[in-house]
Amino acid sequence: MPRTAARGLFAAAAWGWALLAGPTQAAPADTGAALEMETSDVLSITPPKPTWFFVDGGWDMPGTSIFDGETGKMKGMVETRRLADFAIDPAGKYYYVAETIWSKGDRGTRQDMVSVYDSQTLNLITEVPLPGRILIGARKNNFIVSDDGKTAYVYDFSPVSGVNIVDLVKRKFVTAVELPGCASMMPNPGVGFSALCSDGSLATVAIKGTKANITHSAPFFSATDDPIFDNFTYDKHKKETTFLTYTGQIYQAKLGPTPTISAPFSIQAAAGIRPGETKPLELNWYPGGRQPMALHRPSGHLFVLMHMGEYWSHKASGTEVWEVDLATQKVVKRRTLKEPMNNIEVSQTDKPMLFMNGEGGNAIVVDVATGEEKHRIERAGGSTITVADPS
Amino acid sequence: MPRTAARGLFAAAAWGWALLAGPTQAAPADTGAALEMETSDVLSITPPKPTWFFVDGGWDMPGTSIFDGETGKMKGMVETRRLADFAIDPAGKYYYVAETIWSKGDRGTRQDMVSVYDSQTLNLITEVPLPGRILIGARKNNFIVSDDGKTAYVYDFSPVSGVNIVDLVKRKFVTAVELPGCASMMPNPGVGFSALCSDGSLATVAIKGTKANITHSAPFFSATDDPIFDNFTYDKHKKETTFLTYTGQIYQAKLGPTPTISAPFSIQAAAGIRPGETKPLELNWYPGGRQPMALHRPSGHLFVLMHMGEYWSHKASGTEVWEVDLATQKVVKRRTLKEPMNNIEVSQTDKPMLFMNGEGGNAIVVDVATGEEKHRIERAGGSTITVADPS
Amino acid sequence: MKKFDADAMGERLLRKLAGGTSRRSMLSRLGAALVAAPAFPLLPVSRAEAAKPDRSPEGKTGFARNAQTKDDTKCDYWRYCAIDGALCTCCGGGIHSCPPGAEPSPVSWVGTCINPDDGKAYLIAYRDCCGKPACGQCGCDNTDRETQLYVPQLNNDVIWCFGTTSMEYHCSTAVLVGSAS
Amino acid sequence: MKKFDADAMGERLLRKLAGGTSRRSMLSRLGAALVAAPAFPLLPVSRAEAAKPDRSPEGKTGFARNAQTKDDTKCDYWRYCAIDGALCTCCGGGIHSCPPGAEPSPVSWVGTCINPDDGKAYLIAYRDCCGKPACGQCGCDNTDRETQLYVPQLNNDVIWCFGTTSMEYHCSTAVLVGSAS
Repeated sequence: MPRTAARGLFAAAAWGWALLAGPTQAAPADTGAALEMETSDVLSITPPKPTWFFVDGGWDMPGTSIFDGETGKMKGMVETRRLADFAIDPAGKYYYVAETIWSKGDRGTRQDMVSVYDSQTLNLITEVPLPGRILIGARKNNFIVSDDGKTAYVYDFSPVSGVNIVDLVKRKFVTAVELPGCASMMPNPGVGFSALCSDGSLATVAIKGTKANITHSAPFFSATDDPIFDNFTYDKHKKETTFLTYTGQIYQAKLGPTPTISAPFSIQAAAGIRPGETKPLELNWYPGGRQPMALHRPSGHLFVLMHMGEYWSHKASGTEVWEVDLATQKVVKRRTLKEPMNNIEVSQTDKPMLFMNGEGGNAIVVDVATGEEKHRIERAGGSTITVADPS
Repeated sequence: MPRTAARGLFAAAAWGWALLAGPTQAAPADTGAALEMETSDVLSITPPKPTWFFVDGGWDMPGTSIFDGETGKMKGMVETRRLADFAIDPAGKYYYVAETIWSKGDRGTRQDMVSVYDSQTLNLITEVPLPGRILIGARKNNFIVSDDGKTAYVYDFSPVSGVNIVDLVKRKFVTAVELPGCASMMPNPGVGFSALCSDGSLATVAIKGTKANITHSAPFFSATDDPIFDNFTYDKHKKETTFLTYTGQIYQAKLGPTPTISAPFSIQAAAGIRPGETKPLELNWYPGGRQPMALHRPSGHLFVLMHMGEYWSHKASGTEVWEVDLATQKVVKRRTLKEPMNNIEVSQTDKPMLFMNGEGGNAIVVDVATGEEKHRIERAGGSTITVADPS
Repeated sequence: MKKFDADAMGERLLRKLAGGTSRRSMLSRLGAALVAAPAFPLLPVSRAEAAKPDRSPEGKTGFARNAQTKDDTKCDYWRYCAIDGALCTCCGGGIHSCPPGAEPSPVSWVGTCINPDDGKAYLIAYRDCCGKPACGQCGCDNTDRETQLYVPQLNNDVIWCFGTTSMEYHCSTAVLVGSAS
Repeated sequence: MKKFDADAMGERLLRKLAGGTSRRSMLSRLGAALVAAPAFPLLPVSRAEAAKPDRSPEGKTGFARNAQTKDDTKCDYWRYCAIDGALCTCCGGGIHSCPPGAEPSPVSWVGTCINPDDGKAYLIAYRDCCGKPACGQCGCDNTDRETQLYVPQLNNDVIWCFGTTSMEYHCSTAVLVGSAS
């Protein structure tokens, strides 16, 4: 039936493609007796759910894959080329990507931008040009979105340190502010943003229009001897950041015009063992990985990837996950991992799921209540993990 | 000594970078008693040697790595993004890359070009814009250079089949010719080029200025039932192409205005076993891989990757290399491989070396005389292998 | 399914693909392509007729003997007899559906695959979904009756993203387009 | 080695990098950077002084205790105590030489590594070679005294390709730039 077949092949182009917002997986039409000809279409998805997790492909895979933690199935992908940064609109309408593209791949004209994707069609809506951004990747705090979803802050390093501010409502670059000696941003609602500094202080950048006023806290940590992992966590409900240092010290900072920083405690001491030290030859449990911790905000429990080693092994993957109750400053559970994991996130749901991946790019979903590994996804992506944080 | 260190860090930029054409590997300065401050520089290499091999990184690695078969060491890299095609100037002065680049990575404006690299500095010299080219990759005959080095032929498929002709002396696109029903080109010196066709014929395209005249041989193979592997070999000294089909039939075509094609022989019969067949369920040795054969032109010996299987397993990696004497139509040696290999080339030297790589991207160098594996290079690249063919 | 004037459709599409070439020029080019050799998805049909595949148990390929009809996220699903790439069913799409934000190519390579439930052969169009980076999930490369570039519509290595906004390859679908018997 | 006015050099370079910013503006920005916090390769020196590393056997890191001085194509070569990336020595380059066609970045992150032959600490500038795709050979990631992005000159994840024609990362060298003692 050549004519029929030909029709099928060409029909789709003439129709245009129907956009189906129905079931995410069409059942194959071949289980019954009569096999019917099919036409091609394109699926869409719902806005981000708290049970989903977003895995950056990192160096090897130029996309952030969206997985449903409950089914372990992939929902779609957002383009995130090497060294791009990904963020979710707090209202769930958009996915944002801060990225740098040369006009000829690795040569030509440099183009920096925030690309805006519709969260249901995953279509590119627009690009907001930027004067620049840092090229590093695998960081969650070089591209942050304010809690109200109206402003994005894009860290730049040229190698002069600064921040580019983007109006996400007008989708326009607003201004660039300098941020000497600091990086690793966190939102500071109603003020602007805060950042960690090489002198061990927390800088707070108050933004008024295109003006920025920078104030510093007293130094509270050693940026060179016991650095704070720059993939820290931020809780928008409490307006609070939780920091973790290489040795295992945990700080919390209450944000505002003049942030206050808690006295630290040791994660090892919280587990009943001796605190981590900076001296070599002292074998101990240390935190490590690229994204070494995740905060379950409803319960105030922090999940930390831990490994046995010496100091300066801060990039090593974790062989255990320690669950810390931040209120009581106790490690309430230690879980052994089947294979070492490098990045960790947790769903902000009543029944939290841990999302982890390792250097090989395989991801797992673990039920916190039972400790059971619910799903294992090969080649999910090897870099940072993001979750939607319901308001 | 802060000042000294600061000098060292900034000095290089002020000086510009010295281009050293000396030893490829500078000895570290740290073996003696006094460690001296160093400055940065850039190395250069010689034009391509017959003992070198060039491995396309394929889908995963956007460069063609140059290795010295004698030492197993990498000499440098030429940019070959996904689906690019690589060719060597017969005079050894340039490396050519036919490539397609979007202005914004996977979106924006499409740019097709032949990029020209100096073979000693590996610097990009210029780009020759093209109206288009096929996107497929892992083929050696979609971008070929005439024996005199003056003309390049770039296959296009839009999905209309055609060839773009480039003047490599003037570095300009000349014209596009249509090539209906044919692809997989080979040089045809003094005439233009030839190509294989879906009707089982060999097309010869005589080029006069911007005019092309296409003639066809009588059909001699079945393009759908027993196809010729399109990564065939061409011998510019004999003006002859050697073809291999899925079942293992070997043909040779003497090129010219009216090419002549030899009667085929079976590689399995040449090894004393029953010929390959197109019927399923017939287990036999079959040729397979992406680049399943290599011709050592000085000796007229063909090296073929062979695997045990059924018909339609033509992409399967080889577990043996069969060495065929084309003159006597005998398999003179069968070599077992430690791990399956997908691409094969051979140095055009008196003491030939086999270069192979597998799907994982690891490459090996095997001495044909002794069968010894001289080098094994991890992550060398997973796609086609090219060698320089001395005049 | 609606009725179409397939020839008219095809021509319109092909003119669009050729970037505004005039009707006359396009027809002459197409004519050449169609007469001299199959270069379009129209033609796998004649290929399917020409091959007259033997579908007796002994005539089945290794793939066909082991194929299943239950799970379209596995490489051995019957329609995938000549697919090469990531299965869209593992990428947020479906057997004939592109994942969100990707775009199906209107032209494709084809396979002739045997459904083990009814023993019949069907024409499968392997339409690539384009415009997103490679999905990376469920990579399959099956090669029943897969041939070389000079028969492009039976070659599964070509990036079949023509007439789409972007030619970036995301994943492949396996659309049932007709019976091959 | 020739003598330089390092401060003048630094300013010229930094102005170039900042894309033609006026001298006055540049100086004020730099001043802020230098005073408020170390943000430039000048400053690893003060870092090296501040750290006063303990180089007794017990004070050595695991990397330093196992480092060798013979083979600069291995991750445990002494200078690589804080390198991250492909070793240029495996890519057609040398310990302080970029492979053909690549371009060394004039600025870099630094490490303080101990040479096991003399037991002394040296400042190593890990200059990235840029403008070619990732070499792919000999990937190493050592992290002695490697810190986070707010101390960028001690962070080995940044793409240190500033002031080069292309910022594509190819491989990393380990250039001896001075004694840290």
